Amino acid sequence: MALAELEILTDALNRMMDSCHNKCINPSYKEAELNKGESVCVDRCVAKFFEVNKKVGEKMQSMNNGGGAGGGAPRSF
Amino acid sequence: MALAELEILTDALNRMMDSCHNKCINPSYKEAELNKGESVCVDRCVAKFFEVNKKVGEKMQSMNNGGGAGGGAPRSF
Amino acid sequence: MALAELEILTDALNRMMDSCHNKCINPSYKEAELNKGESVCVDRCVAKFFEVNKKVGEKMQSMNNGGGAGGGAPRSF
Amino acid sequence: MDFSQYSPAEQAQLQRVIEKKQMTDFIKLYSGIVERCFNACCNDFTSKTLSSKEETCVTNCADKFLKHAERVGARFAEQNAEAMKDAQAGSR
Amino acid sequence: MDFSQYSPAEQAQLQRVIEKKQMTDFIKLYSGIVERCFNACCNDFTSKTLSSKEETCVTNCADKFLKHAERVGARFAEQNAEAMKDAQAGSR
Amino acid sequence: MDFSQYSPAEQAQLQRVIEKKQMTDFIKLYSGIVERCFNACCNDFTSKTLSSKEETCVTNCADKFLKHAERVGARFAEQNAEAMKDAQAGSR
Repeated sequence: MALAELEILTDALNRMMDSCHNKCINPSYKEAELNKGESVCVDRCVAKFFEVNKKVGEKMQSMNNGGGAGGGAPRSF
Repeated sequence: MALAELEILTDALNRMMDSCHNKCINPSYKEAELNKGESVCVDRCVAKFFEVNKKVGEKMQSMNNGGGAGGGAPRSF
Repeated sequence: MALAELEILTDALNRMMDSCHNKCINPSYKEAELNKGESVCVDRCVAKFFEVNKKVGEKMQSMNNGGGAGGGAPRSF
Repeated sequence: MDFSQYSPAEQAQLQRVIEKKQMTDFIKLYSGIVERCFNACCNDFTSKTLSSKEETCVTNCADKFLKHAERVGARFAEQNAEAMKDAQAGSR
Repeated sequence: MDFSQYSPAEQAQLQRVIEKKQMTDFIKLYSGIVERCFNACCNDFTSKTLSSKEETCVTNCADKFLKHAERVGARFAEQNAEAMKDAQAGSR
Repeated sequence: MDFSQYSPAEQAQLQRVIEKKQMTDFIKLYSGIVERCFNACCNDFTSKTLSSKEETCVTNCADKFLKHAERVGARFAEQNAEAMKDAQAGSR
């Protein structure tokens, strides 16, 4: 299942990249550098995305055990 | 061609899921249940999505026969 | 690497199709034909998309040579 | 779907492809929910931990999406069965 | 594309992969049109059948998207041919 | 990831699949940047060549996205390492 892990990882990373770009980066592109505010926002954004991933994983796990819909889900990426 | 069928089905189901969520579900997430209005909306949304699928299939079929662009398309999912 | 080329081409073509539709086509769908203005817009849109592709390719190439992140990128599609 | 026209070896191969597809579909459902609920619920990046309001929003969002997915799946199956019945009636 | 550097067995395998890709691409085009036209045309869920206005919108939308796709494809092929000619001239 | 439980033949096969995946991922990153920067920077279609303003925007956009991607990747790796350490500590 090494490949499944790799797919989960890259899928998550790609979505995180898009979401955090949309949340944190000014879309006018007047400069080529990440400024201080954007950099800090990106760091926090990644941390929060991980937390959301964990919460959703727990929810799907509990539904699975409780007899609801959905399969097993990884606790971490 | 069993696999092609399966791919058409899951591709359609995934897009339907996203579209009907966007059309029918209140994005404030104050509650975990689908309320009555949302449930009815989802049912109608799926029915309409099927109708649109049929119309688009007929259009692509007729273009195909008429010598226009595009290949054959399934009548139902 | 013929397959890689084919994948780059179709991926680019699909994204171009979506972007240029969003930029140029009136979404009210009152008629089935592309009108004059839409047609001209689509032609220019494709030309500009190609230019952007070239610019991004050069940027990734130079980063690659300069020791930054990212792999090689095709000069044209 | 009816696979009886295939040889046992082909059926085994098909089975493997289908299982791989189911795994990929599940991964996409899972990470799609994470993305959707993150985007809908998290808009404050003055902190790196979820506020209790964001946490409630994420839990409700995941819960609701799974219920929504179940309902769409059920309606989809019904409509699809009907469409296939119509198609068979039409081809007779 | 020129496949003459490959052995016949490799060419046959390549052919199968390309055919599979074409099928997948066609499925994505088809379901992408359904999704786009549904989203653009259907906004009233007080009924479960398409109104005549929605129906016209969907038919025009599918028609127009296919014409758009054809035009983009033609321009794409032209531009791509030109870019390859430039690349060859540059490498001489 | 640890592949030592696999046979050499399986490892070679795995290696090929991973390399294919890396290539596909790179293509998606590349064309994703083109799409994103085109959509953000090009809104005037009275001309078929990029204005100097659009050109600057595209160059900055690509530059910035790559830096953003690097930063997200670094944070991702840190968080993931931590989550795995927690998981191991929890299972002891």
